[in-house]
Amino acid sequence: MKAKLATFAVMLSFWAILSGMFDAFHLSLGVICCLLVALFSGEMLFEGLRVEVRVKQIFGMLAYFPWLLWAIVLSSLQVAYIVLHPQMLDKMEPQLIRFKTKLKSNFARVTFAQSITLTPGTITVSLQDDEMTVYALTRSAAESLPGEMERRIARALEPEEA
Amino acid sequence: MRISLQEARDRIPQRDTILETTVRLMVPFIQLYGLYVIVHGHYSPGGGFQGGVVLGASVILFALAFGLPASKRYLSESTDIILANTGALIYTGIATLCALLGGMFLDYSALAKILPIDPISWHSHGIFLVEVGVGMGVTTIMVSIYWDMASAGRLDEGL
Amino acid sequence: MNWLVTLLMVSGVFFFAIGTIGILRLPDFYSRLHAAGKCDTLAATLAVSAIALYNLHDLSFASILVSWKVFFIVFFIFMASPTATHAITKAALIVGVEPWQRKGTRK
Amino acid sequence: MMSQVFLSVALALVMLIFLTLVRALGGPTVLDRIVGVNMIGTKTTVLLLLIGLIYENMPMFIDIALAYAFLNFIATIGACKYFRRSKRVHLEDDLAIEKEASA
Repeated sequence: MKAKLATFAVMLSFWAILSGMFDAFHLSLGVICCLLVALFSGEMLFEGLRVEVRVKQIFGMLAYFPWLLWAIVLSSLQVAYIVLHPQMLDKMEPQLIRFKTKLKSNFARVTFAQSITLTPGTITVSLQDDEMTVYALTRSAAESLPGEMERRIARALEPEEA
Repeated sequence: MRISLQEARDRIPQRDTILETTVRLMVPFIQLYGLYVIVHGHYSPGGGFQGGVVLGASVILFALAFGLPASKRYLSESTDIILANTGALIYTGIATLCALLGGMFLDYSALAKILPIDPISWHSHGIFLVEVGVGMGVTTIMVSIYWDMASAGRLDEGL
Repeated sequence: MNWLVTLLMVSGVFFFAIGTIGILRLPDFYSRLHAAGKCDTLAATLAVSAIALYNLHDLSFASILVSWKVFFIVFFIFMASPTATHAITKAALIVGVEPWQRKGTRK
Repeated sequence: MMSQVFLSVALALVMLIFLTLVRALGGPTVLDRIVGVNMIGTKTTVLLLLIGLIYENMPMFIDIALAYAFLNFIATIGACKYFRRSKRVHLEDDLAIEKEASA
């Protein structure tokens, strides 16, 4: 029930952004549409978690986001260096690696997996419980995991266990 | 720890946690966007058909991530059929109602005889009602076409 | 302001170009995904935020809402792009696309 | 002045789309084609927004761009899911097998 109410609130703000029309007709239609979505997919945004936990996670993500953006800039520059290098094959040493992550919650693990995909030279292949398989483009990228990113995610998303 | 390709292949789990979590976060927003496209049909490009496609695609995305049986628990087969028929009924019902009230087929101004507001605004309201019907029909028919094609008509595990 | 928008947009196009050259030049499927996933995400983010910024040049309530809507595309690309990359990698691994190996190294 | 910038950026994007099309058409495996098509989709999303700026009709083109981004993602996931079932991803192999069968 609480999840449905929270979904309704989120959907209503999204509707305000989408619609941009605030006359009575469109506003009432918006409320009806948000109610429909909340009834049909109310449990989906919160996947059985308490609402407060999800809200805390969202704020943690906001704190983590600037660093991620910077990491993506670095990784794109690295890709640019490899791609534009005339002998690029010498720079590459592809390998698959596997390691265990210390993160506990599902959301934190998925955030970690997505961040790995977005940061230099690595792509997440699979995630099973706490085991991650990662495809790395270079040896140094493979050795840098889990590294600083995991600590940052742990601090942002799971502060009580850090 | 470095592993071989074969080992990585053996370790791919049945359920894809990354895909599932992302899809969970996306589906409500896609659904609301589909409803928005249906409702704002006469201000933006779109309308019943396009909004219905986006709505149907959200259920298809759910089915792709969680598997076909889960999507049938989310939107049951009987609900799907009922909604599809209601959508078609709304469309033809309004069109026939116009004809019965003395106008042409889909001539919305004839509806002013039921509820006396001026015929021009009945035009926009009539189009809106018809588009809701079209949207319902398109959504549910898209979902059921996906179910049939993904499982070769058996409606079991599917893709 | 116009200079900032131009700068963001040109850097967006630069990274789009890197991504394109990347998927044309790199030797195997998996490394092409690196170019596709990262560069496209960053490039789309830069270009779309430039558009959102430019949209604010006549400041009104409506244009702020439109900019938010544009930013929503950025959020969506940020969630969708890594997920798509992951799904493609997984599919490639299952159907058994062989990665490129340097001569002399063993798996 | 800004509209010239947008126009040249849009033209550059169109050129890049054609370059990406090389990979989407000629990629050795089906999955290469999916990557190519996905990248074309991202570029098209940005291109639609740029067209909106050039024609000064932003609210309309944002709706199209959003729908395009959604459907691009769903199409990629669906295609991956479909080709995971088929064990042959090299289209050339399929063509060779067909040729043998017909000969």
